[in-house]
Amino acid sequence: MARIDLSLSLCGVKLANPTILASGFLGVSPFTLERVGRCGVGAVTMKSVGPRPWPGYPNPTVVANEEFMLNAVGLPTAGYKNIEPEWEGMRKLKIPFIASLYGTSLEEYAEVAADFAARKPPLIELDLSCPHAKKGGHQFATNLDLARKLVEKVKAVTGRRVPVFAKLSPNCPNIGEIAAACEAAGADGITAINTASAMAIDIEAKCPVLYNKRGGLSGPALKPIAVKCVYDVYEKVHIPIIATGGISTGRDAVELLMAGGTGLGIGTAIYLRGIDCFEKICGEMEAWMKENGYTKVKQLTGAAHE
Amino acid sequence: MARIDLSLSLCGVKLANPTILASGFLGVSPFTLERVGRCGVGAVTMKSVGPRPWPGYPNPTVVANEEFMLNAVGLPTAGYKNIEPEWEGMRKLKIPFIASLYGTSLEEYAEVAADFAARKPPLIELDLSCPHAKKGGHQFATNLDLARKLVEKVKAVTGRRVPVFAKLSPNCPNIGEIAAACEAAGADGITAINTASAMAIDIEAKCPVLYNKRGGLSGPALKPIAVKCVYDVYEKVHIPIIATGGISTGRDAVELLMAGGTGLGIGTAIYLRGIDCFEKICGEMEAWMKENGYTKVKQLTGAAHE
Amino acid sequence: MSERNDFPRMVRVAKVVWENPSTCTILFDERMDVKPGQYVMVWLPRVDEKPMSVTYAGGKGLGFTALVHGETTRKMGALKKGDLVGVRGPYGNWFDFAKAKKALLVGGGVGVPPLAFLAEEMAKKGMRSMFIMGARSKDGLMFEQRIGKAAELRVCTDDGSKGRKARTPELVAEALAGERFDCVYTCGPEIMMKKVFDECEKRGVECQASLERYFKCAFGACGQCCLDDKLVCADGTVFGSAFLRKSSEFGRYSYARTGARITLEEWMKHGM
Amino acid sequence: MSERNDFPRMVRVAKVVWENPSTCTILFDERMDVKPGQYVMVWLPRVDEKPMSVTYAGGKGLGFTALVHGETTRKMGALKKGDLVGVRGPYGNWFDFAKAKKALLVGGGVGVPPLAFLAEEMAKKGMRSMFIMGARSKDGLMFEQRIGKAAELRVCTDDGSKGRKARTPELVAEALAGERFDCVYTCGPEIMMKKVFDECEKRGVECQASLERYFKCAFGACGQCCLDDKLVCADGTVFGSAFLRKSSEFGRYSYARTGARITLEEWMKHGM
Ligand SMILES: Cc1cc2nc3c(=O)[nH]c(=O)nc-3n(C[C@H](O)[C@H](O)[C@H](O)COP(=O)(O)OP(=O)(O)OC[C@H]3O[C@@H](n4cnc5c(N)ncnc54)[C@H](O)[C@@H]3O)c2cc1C
Ligand SMILES: Cc1cc2nc3c(=O)[nH]c(=O)nc-3n(C[C@H](O)[C@H](O)[C@H](O)COP(=O)(O)OP(=O)(O)OC[C@H]3O[C@@H](n4cnc5c(N)ncnc54)[C@H](O)[C@@H]3O)c2cc1C
Ligand SMILES: Cc1cc2nc3c(=O)[nH]c(=O)nc-3n(C[C@H](O)[C@H](O)[C@H](O)COP(=O)(O)O)c2cc1C
Ligand SMILES: Cc1cc2nc3c(=O)[nH]c(=O)nc-3n(C[C@H](O)[C@H](O)[C@H](O)COP(=O)(O)O)c2cc1C
Ligand code: FES
Ligand code: FES
Repeated sequence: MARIDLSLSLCGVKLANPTILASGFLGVSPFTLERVGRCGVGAVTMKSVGPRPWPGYPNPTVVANEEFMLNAVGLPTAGYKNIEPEWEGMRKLKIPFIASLYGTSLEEYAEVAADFAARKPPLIELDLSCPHAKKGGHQFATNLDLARKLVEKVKAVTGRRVPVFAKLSPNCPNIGEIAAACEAAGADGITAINTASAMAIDIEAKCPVLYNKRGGLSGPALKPIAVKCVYDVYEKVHIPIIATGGISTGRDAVELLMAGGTGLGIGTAIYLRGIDCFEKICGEMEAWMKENGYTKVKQLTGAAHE
Repeated sequence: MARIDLSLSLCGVKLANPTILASGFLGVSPFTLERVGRCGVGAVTMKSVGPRPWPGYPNPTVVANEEFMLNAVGLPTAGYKNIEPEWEGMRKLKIPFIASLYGTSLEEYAEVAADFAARKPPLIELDLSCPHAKKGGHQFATNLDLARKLVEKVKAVTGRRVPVFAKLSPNCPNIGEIAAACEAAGADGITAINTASAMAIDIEAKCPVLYNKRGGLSGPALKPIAVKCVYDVYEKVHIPIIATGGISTGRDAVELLMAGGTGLGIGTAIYLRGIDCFEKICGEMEAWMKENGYTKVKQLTGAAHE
Repeated sequence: MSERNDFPRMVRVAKVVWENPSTCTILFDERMDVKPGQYVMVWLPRVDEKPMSVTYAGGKGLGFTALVHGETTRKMGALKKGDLVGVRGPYGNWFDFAKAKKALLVGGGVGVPPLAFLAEEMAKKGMRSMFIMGARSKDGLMFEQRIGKAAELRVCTDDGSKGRKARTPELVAEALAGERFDCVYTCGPEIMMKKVFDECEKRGVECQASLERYFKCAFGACGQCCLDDKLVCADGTVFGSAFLRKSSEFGRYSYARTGARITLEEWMKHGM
Repeated sequence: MSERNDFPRMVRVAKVVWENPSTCTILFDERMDVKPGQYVMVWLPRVDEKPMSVTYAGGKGLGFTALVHGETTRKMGALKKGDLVGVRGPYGNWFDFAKAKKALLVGGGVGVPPLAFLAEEMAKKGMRSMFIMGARSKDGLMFEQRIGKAAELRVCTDDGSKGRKARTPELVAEALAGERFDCVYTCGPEIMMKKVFDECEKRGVECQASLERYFKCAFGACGQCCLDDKLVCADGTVFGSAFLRKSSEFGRYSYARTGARITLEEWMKHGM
């Protein structure tokens, strides 16, 4: 029996397996990220860091059931100038990390990105769908021109030093084209997708459950939307994709790889299956691959496009 | 104990209750619509009718599980010139019906709408998110200018004779603004939402399940997205909304009303609970209203906005 | 998590058996609880998904029998052991023989397979039924041995190449004239079934017919398979005399994939 | 359909009881299976959602006890019978007293309620524990009768307005010097708990402390409540000596809502 090889390279960064902790989960301190690292994850993503300190929204910020999670945490951040201890902790991690950042204007993205790039993290991820951006939510990830300009501006300051992934939103009719625009502007990879805009109303309370009213949908309910988006993006770009959205089993993982993922972002599965979901998912993937005659995880990427 | 009044008026059309069969379900023949009518529905929507005969896509066109339905039926239609028997059947219905139509260009929408309006159906619904439109999917419902032009053009041919609802798509970042543009262009109501773009891949088959690869997500997984869209639209328009997406229980119905619905489009619940889901949902709504001190369904519309 | 799952599930072909030059049975090593008259949706990835009546179920594995004519069934005919095929179901109601003591089964063409399954199930319950099988020529016949073991088999062909040179409704008329049957079970071209039903009506014998329409969802949601106010995929496919008698569309109309109502003749000629 | 549901569920206030001038208990006619030390997330629609330790559970209904100081707890203090409040949970682990024979409970301020619940549960099992309750002044004391019935109560206040004029760690040192306890259970300001823990370490007595951090999800996903590599909301809130001993953050650091690490003193002063 051939050994199963789950390893891969993401823009030159070696991962033991394709599972990646999605941004916003357990990423407040490097200690918890280190713990996730001990749970068999291939890489971890920091909680997105913004230009200035911002507390996010009051609670409820995160609610969930077996079908979906809904959150409006609101991108709290200490601000990029105040995260020295985190960088320190990150550098000590035994697995690669992805440094996620956001801004509320092109200038702010560039400002944070310049600081990040100088610290040479393995990878940078641009969260382009900021729910409290000045000009309204998702503006960067849902507007072709803005997405292009933003990636251009960021790449101008980061140069060739660090690969930059653009994280896109499903709340648009043309994610494939937006991804292509990001690639043309110099993005080294695409992360797809962020959460879908959603809301839950408590009918006894007669008001939205989340303090911010609107929030982002993640988890199993998001998966069919994520598969479609990743499939769209894969058709339009040649750079690697971190496929994200609703992955909670090995079968889900294989599905998102076949749609076009090279890496796999995983978040809500932590709620559904515990922090060791990464180990579990890798184990299930391996078993499935064995049964179906695959030896390398790379054989799965984009397989549904043949 | 006060009697519960579920009745309402939708642009002057009287409905015994807010449940409305969503377009595309059981709407091939007037006989089945009549049967739905006997199951306590408030109104029924015809399957969308297009300009020319079109068979839709090969199978699989509809798959489902308890969390969601995925379809790429592909808007099959006999063409508006060939549905005389259906009009006849519709007119015999004991409940109001909504005549749904689509085109692949502004001109085609106007062409079909002119024919429809001449027949004076109680209500017309424009399906603005046609997955096989010439210039790519969802173009009309996700582009502010196109949506405005389309509604203007249609209203120019339908005049004041028949109220026209514009059915919008969740696959955009700005459904509220698009709804407002439709209202400004003369739309008499908004139907929100159509399905969300999605896909499922069978990993053993190594390909998308739907023949058309991409399809539309409906059912429970769509509900949080629908609630948010209806909430957005309600904030931006003064015309009534047919809230549609993932309603399968009386509680879901109340939630979508509180988000801003006047009517309630219901489709996938037929799969989950049978054709008598309308009766069941109305019964559950009534019981909930009784328990919570409501007497008229109108009291619920938009209640979560207070 | 889910209780219902109506996504296709990929299963491996265990065996392909040619029943006659144009008809093959595809068997899977699958246990599925199916009753005679129920069908599955069979998916050939990237090709199409089609309703197929179940011919074998239970201990023997799952099987259906396809008449190879169009693109999809041609590809079904090319399946080999080990190939993957998607299956969802079983769907629909079934032939009800709880109360029947003496049954007449009438199968035409590729309507024979579900009735062969039915005859076997009846035999298991100790019922000895009569089976009338019709085809254009002897090359269209199938399961003669299998049916012969379970029922009294009478064969007819349009061209007389085997059995009586006759159509099934003629043999039905004769059978009903000769013996008392509690119920007639039929599957085959709808125009044939209409004639069989008419013979039953003449004699006052209950009839159960398994009907076909173009299917999409197979679970009663899309409405494509309508027959009057029934959904053939979920309310049927088996309908009894009470419904057939009052139906305005049985034996007359079907619905094309476009949704247009067309006559059965058009349906047979051009398909959907 | 769902097994887990972490959306708030609206329940009606059955009763509001003021324990002292600034602390009130909100009771609901709700059965919930809760162990001492567990908490619920309490949602006041359009205001905020806050973690609150459970004070009463089981037959008596569900209850929590809030110190009224900020906006949300002020609104909790204004709740009336019949008002609707959202609740999700119970969450977190609990005080483990399966093996303890003689227990010392140490509560400071609004850390007293979960320990009052614990003392009662211990008494039910026939355990007679000692309870040290501290507050700034007599107006901060609560549940004296309730605790008195279940345990040997010793009271201290910072200003000496009732009981000993002392801080709880002093009384803990005395108690541990005088008697042999299997375990010390504590809840209150973290700086107090750190001192209580230090006393336990001196004597080699096991300690279980219920910690607080800013909570968002309450189910171990968002990471806001981190304490070293633990998530206080789900791995805790109760931590034993083995962890407390090696923790680099216990008694020292917390995380502001922005995610910035801040000292406990800053946390106490500015909150999050
Ligand atoms: C409940 C039911 C059970 C059936 N059982 C069997 C069976 O056991 N064996 C068998 O050979 N055939 C069976 N059929 C018919 C079979 O599904 C079609 O004849 C077959 O799909 C044709 O496929 P094709 O590729 O050969 O031809 P195509 O060229 O694709 O179609 C030929 C004709 O088949 C019919 N057809 C095609 N697709 C469908 C569809 N999705 N739903 C219904 N009818 C369709 C139409 O009349 C069409 O004109 C059954 C049909 C139904 C509705
Ligand atoms: C597990 C746990 C159990 C608790 N049990 C109780 C209890 O039984 N009784 C009680 O009165 N208090 C309890 N608290 C503390 C309580 O949640 C906060 O003090 C309270 O929310 C403050 O609300 P406020 O409106 O009065 O003040 P605010 O002005 O909103 O906040 C005052 C301070 O309370 C803390 N706080 C506020 N929100 C949160 C939050 N979401 N998570 C954690 N801490 C927060 C911060 O230190 C903040 O500075 C508990 C906290 C935790 C973590
Ligand atoms: C509580 C929470 C916080 C999140 N915070 C961020 C964030 O800061 N930056 C970001 O790019 N994505 C954020 N996301 C989105 C996730 O990274 C991910 O794209 C999404 O949850 C879909 O994946 P999942 O279904 O595996 O959770 C957050 C999601 C959740 C649920
Ligand atoms: C099989 C199927 C066919 C549909 N056909 C149409 C259609 O022809 N026109 C239209 O406007 N919407 C169509 N829809 C969308 C529905 O009308 C509805 O907006 C959507 O299913 C969400 O509601 P639900 O969750 O209650 O099903 C279709 C949906 C499904 C599942
Ligand atoms: S095939 Fe969809 S209702 Fe019958
Ligand atoms: S509050 Fe979210 S992990 Fe603890």
